[in-house]
Amino acid sequence: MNYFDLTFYVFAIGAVVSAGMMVFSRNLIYCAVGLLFALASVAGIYVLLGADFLAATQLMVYVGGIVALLLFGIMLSVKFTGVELRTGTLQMLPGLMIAAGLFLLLVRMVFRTEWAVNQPGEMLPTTSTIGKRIMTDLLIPFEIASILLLVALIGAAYMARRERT
Amino acid sequence: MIPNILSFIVFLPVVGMFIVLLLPREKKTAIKVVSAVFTGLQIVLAWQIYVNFDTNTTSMQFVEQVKWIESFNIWYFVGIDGLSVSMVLLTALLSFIAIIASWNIDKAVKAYFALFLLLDAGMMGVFVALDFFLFYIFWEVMLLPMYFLIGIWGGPRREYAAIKFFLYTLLGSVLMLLALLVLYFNVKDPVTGGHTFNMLHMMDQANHTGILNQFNIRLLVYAALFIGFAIKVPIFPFHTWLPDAHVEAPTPISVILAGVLLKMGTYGMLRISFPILPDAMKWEPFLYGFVTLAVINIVYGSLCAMAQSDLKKLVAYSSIGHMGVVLLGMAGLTSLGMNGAVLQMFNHGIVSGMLFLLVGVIYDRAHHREIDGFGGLASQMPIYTGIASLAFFANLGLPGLNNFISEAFSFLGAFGSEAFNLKVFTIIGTLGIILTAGYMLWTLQRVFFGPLNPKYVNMPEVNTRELITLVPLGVLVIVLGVYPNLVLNLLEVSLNNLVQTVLNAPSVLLGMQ
Amino acid sequence: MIVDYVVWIILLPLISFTIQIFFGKRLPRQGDWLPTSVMFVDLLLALIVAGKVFSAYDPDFRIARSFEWVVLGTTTIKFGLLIDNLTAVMLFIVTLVSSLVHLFSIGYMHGDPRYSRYFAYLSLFSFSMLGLVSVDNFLGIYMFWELVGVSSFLLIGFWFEKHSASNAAKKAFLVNRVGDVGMFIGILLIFAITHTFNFDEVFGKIASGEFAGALLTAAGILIFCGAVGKSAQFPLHVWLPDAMEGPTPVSALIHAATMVAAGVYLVGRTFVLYTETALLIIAGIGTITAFIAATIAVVQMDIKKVLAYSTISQLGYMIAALGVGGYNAGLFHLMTHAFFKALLFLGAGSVIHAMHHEQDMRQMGGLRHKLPITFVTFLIATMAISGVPGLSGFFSKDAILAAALGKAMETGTLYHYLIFATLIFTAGLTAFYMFRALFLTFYGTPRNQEKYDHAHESPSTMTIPLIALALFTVIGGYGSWFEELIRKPSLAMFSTGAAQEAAHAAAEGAAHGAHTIAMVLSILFAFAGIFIAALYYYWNKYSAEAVSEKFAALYRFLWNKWYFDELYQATAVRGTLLLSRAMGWFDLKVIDGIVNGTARMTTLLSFGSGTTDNRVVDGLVNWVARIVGWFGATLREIQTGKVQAYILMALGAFILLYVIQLAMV
Amino acid sequence: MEALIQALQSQSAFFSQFSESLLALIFFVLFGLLFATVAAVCALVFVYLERKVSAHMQDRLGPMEVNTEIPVLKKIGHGWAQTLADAFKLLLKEDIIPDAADRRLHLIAPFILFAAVIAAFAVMPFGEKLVVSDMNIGVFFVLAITSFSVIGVILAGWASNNKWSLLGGMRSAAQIVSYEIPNGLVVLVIVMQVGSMRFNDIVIAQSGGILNWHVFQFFPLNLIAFIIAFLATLAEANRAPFDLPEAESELTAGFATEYSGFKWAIFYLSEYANMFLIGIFLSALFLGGWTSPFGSLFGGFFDQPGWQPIWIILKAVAIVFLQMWLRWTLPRLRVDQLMYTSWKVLTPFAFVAIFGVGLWMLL
Amino acid sequence: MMAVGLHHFLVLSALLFVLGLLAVITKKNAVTVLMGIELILNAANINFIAFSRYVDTDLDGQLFALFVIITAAAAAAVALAIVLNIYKQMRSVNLDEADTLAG
Repeated sequence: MNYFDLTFYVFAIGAVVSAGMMVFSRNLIYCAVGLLFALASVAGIYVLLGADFLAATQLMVYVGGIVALLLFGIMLSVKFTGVELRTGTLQMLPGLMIAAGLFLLLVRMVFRTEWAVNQPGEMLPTTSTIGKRIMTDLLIPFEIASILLLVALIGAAYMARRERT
Repeated sequence: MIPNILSFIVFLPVVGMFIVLLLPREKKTAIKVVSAVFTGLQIVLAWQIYVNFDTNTTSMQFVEQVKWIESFNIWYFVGIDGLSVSMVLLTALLSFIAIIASWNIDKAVKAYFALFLLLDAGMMGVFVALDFFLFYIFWEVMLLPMYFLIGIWGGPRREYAAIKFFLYTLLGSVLMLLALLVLYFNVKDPVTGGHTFNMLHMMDQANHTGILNQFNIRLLVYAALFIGFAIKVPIFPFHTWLPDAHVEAPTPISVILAGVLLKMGTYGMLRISFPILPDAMKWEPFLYGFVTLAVINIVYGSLCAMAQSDLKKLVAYSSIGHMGVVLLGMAGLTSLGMNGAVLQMFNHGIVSGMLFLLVGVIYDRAHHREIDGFGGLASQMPIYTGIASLAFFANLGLPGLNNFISEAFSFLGAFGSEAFNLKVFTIIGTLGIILTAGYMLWTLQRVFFGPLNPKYVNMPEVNTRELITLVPLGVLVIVLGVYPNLVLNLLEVSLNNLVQTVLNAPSVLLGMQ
Repeated sequence: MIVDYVVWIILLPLISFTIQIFFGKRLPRQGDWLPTSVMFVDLLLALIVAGKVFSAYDPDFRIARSFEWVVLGTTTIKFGLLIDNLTAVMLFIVTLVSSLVHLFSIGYMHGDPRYSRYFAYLSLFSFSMLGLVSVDNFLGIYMFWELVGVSSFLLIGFWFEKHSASNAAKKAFLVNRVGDVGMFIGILLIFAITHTFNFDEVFGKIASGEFAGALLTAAGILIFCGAVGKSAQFPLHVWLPDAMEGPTPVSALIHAATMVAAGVYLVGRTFVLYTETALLIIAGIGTITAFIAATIAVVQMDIKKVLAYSTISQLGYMIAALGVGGYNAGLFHLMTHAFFKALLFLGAGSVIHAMHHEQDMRQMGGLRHKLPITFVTFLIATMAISGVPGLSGFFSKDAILAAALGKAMETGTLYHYLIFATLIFTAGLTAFYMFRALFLTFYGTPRNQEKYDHAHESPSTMTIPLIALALFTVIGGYGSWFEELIRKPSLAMFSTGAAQEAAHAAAEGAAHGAHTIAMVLSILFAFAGIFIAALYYYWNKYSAEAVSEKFAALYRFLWNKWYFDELYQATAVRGTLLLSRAMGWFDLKVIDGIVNGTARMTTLLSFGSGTTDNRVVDGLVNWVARIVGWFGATLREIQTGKVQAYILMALGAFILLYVIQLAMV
Repeated sequence: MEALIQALQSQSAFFSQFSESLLALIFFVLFGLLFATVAAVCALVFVYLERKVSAHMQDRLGPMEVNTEIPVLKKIGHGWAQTLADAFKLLLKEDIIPDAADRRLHLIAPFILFAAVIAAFAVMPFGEKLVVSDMNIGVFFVLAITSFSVIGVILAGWASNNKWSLLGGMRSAAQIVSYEIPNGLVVLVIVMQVGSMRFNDIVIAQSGGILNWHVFQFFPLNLIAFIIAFLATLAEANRAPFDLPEAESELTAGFATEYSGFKWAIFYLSEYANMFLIGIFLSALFLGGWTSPFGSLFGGFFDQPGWQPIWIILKAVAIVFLQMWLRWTLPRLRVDQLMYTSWKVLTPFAFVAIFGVGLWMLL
Repeated sequence: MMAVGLHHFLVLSALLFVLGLLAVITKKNAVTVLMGIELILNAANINFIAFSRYVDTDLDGQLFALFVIITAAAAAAVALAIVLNIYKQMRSVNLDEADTLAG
């Protein structure tokens, strides 16, 4: 139980508990908060895996962007003042069964597969490597992704705007 | 130095096109600004190319070579030498200026600029492609936007002109395609031994195999290529699309047509016909036929220009005459003539662009182009008259302005040719100098001099936007007239090499027919 | 050092042109002071250059400096300056006349709406002319040659609102262009053979015999074509009289000292290029020009037209002089003529200015009382051009006649005697028509009292140039420096062999013998001409009208200038236009007609195939589409529409499949 | 941190008897407390400063009376203990939670906000060595971690179950999200020039005197970038003239309306800590960080490491002063003007700066 | 308990994945479904990064994760806009009421 393991368990338990809170809570805001902490914990997991840049990106995009967006979405799509922000569930039982089945399958696969594990190396700063890769051999995906973002930006803004009367 | 600069300069307009397509159609200014920014960036890139261009080597520069369609051995292969770099610079410059000149386009702005940018990409591509297939694709890519640009935004007879332009050019393309296929199947890749579209491989006579070793086949291929390119130049019997297309096209498109598209014909000859089939080029019936057509172009074009009453048509025919000078300069196979010819391509691009812009200026104000319908504009529009005189005098080959040097070099080169006796042709060609002076001055007199036509007492002077388009060209006219080395330095080494290659190419194949 | 001065002499007017054309209107006094003072600075510099050049007092003095302008492969094109005695003289003449014309113009053009533009053009003209006399190669001289043409176009057509002015400008440029193309072809020929443009190198090739024979003759004649155009020689002289449509100071500048002199200068500069055959042609053309122009001048009534034809005639003299080998005489006359013809034009300008832009001599008369300074200076110039002894014109004209006679005596051919006879007769004619003009203008009674009453002497900016030029007209012919310094260039200068030196020395000797005869004859003819003019127009013993009625046919022929304009209009101009129209028609109807015909054929064909396509092929396609539609309609019933149900189903299926797969393995 | 623990363990017998993870845990807590305290003290100082600055700008004296009874400190005067007294008052106040509020979220929201700000201090370079964690993605980390504050604000607004709170919260969140964009873009301008996101690299790139500060490089692009960054951070901190979410006249106190006592103090504290954070952040990016403005003048005397925290704190205080100055000078913006400024003014200019600097570096 | 290695991360990822999936298939509210999707994506990212650390020493996995994050952001924005449009149309975001796809 060293420093690394401790941190892992802290974040892993945080992530799972938060995710559970997200799934099983009936209050929409609590769902969002659960997601928030789950995502933040995942960012911690990233740091443990040596992906410092990604961790920061995770925080920036998910926490500052997506979760905030979802909160806005909730607040704009529900008549919220004075009303409980509740969400019902449906097909809970079949859902749980399927989920459990899938989890078992996944775990089986994880332990059955012979992973070609290498000894993890030194944790080096990744930012410049990522930047160089993006600007060279991954330029096309990068550009496509930027166009996708632009399209999403414009499309979302267009769809969400008020209809002209 | 930017890596892959040629790809950037070719595909930048495409990016611009997509952005323009994504803008809403009401945002006219935004569309125009985006187009201007992208063509402006193109100029920045062209400047980079100009600065980084090595003028001391004959080999291709800024080369990018990527396998594209493996099964046919087609490559994305681009690169430029002195011949192409001048055309790349010209294209970048004129595209930007044409965009600025398009500012008052009001009909379907979005489509116009999108098509224009596509056209721009096509033109750039033609000048940088080194794979024949790629060249052909760019050649065709350019065709369609041009068709729409003339057919939608043109004058009253635009549909007719557009279809004529399209069919004519398509005919040329078909012939070129035939030649392309013959070459493809009969040139072997020196590395793999398979078929190849690589122009540099095609230029090496040692790679020619199969029926390409039969002289009459070579002549046929050359003739097909020649007609394909001749339509674009255009050379005498194939020129009638040009007056119609020029007259009906909107001003900026005329600028592009005269400034860049016509050069593709001669560019194609210098890039493809001459080095790949030098012996066919040097075959005397072909060569003298070529020169005869060149001289006919000069004299006939000038005479036809003199007969026109429509100002734009006059300029169009004058282009035919000037392209004749280019052909004459090329034919002599002397370094002087070749350099003069390519410089003339560049200069004619600038001057004819300027002339079309000038015609556009008064057309916008008077809504007609009848030469006799004007008169005395000099007292009403002095600045305009000054710039117009500059362009007119440049066009008639006044020393100190750019056209003089290139025309003089072309004539000198042809006259002094040691490989062929072109003296008589050249002397007939010099008649063009008088005729050009005749119609240019006559036009100058009828439009600008004499008492002011009372209809145009309130004709507004040329405005700032028009000045932005005209002044850079005017400055180039003077600068290149005084110091042609700015362009000649780029050309010299490559063209001398081309001349030597063609001259030294063995004619032994003659015996194999 | 000298070259630097010359560079500045050339560049200064260019700079002032640039400033004037862009900012002239905004400068104080519309900037007229700038080009004027620049020209005076130029004059000063030209004097310094002349001083430095002449102080060497060496007929073979030359300085050349050039730089590589364009290098293409094996071809190097150099551009540079060549300064010898001739250039120094020319620089002086050009700057002198030009500066005086600038000064004169300040008064003459006062109040013109394009006053600043006018001075800009003058500067451009001076620049071109100065460049022309200083460059050292054919290409350069051709370039400046054309620039001179353009600036004269601009100046002649300065009052472009007048149709006649813009026509004259166009005519001048085009006629010049015809000559220029000849010259261009000549240059092509020279370059094709010698691979250089440089004068000295070309001459060197001639001297070494590399360039000789018929080609050399052809090259000489072609180069001479340029001179024919620019110096208004027969048959291309028609532009010059029309060019009088420009402002009068411009006429003085262009037609007295500079542009027209360029042709003579060109022949002088490239003298070694001309073979004997070429020289014969040159002499003939010069003589014909001198005679034709003089006869026309006799009947003209417009004071400027008289001067114009006299210019053509005098230029004919110079060319003829060069043609007969009177190299020095021709160029000497070029200089003196520059002085007195500029003076005549400016004097005429002063008269016209005084008469409120009236040019017809029939409206003048008795003006000597009103315009004393103009009258005196005009009189001096008239005497000079007529060949009254003691004035500069006498010396130079006498030298020409002597050269012609000398050549005739040397060769003994009828051709050369004829030349001499024509020239001497023309000298008499010259005296006659010049004094005719003088008497009509300044003597007698005023024929238009109203204009006479309003006439007044010109301001000092206009009279000072007159006086200055009159001074030069008087003293210009004295001294032997010109004869000693401007020597006929021989091939020997350009080669090592000195074989031809002797032959030339002999010719000079023969010419000396002819000098006395020529002088006597010339004085005789001059005074005869003056006397006859006085009979008709001063003493009014005889009526000119009576004579003109008596020889009505001849009079009409001369009045219409030998019908040259009509002839050219009917042949060259109309011919070209007709041809161009025919070509235009051919292009539109025949070539385009073929194209359109092909298109129509294709359309018909495509229509047929289109119909087939619609009926047969498309029917099949529609049928297939209908079947597919039916299947779709049947299958859509399965959907529930809830996304989550779909996902659940998919996952369930996935797990099921996975388990089955596990079981099977 | 890890290195520090290992060093301690190998050096001292006292530390080696504990396990590594325990030590790590303890150190985390210790550092957290330390920074919270430092931030709190800073905030106290700034609250006092703001009062004094605003007072003097309005030509009055501000707090003068509360000086404590301690003999020596009393001499200082000028009401120096006013904020201390206020702090005690707030701590001792009753913690009121509205009936309809969501108790858990109401409690957690101010701490999310506070944590976001304090966490960012972990990478702030107070000196070349004086930095808790000199990450190689420092700048990015700051941008990322401060985005937590949006969540805090929204949750605070929602949890209060009050219209003003909610509107204030949402306005504030929208504002922060909008202004993060120009801010992120101009930060990129600097990162592009330095080629590193490590704060110390950025600061070292500016060493050598005032002329090497980034704000004067690539004139005027970096100046534009600095102005954009200043305005954007100002807006992110919800300071005047961008204080719409807390506009007293419209929304009483925005998302903090229903807060009082200690939780309200946390909000207050994080605002001032945030101001200080911005001061350090901007001075590190644009104004040379802990380097002296004199370069090698005075024989490099001011460049000695001892001066580093003094310089950066001076610069930060200057920026904080500027923020206060603006607050008491400019009127508040309208909502549409606010969004207009971000999207149509700052963002385009930020792009211009990026593009310009890029082109400049390229050519 | 064995030292934390690849398997730990994979199991964690699987757990998060399943939880996300559960949210997707059981929640009525469209926004919560979106949350579930984000969780699933994060689970996938953990896998990518874990493999990039333990199996492939290159950064390919991290880069892939980066692109996933980018795409997720775009997806969230568009999805939310769609949800708002659905709300505008139906005054509800409950997915069981949105069944116009039913044939």
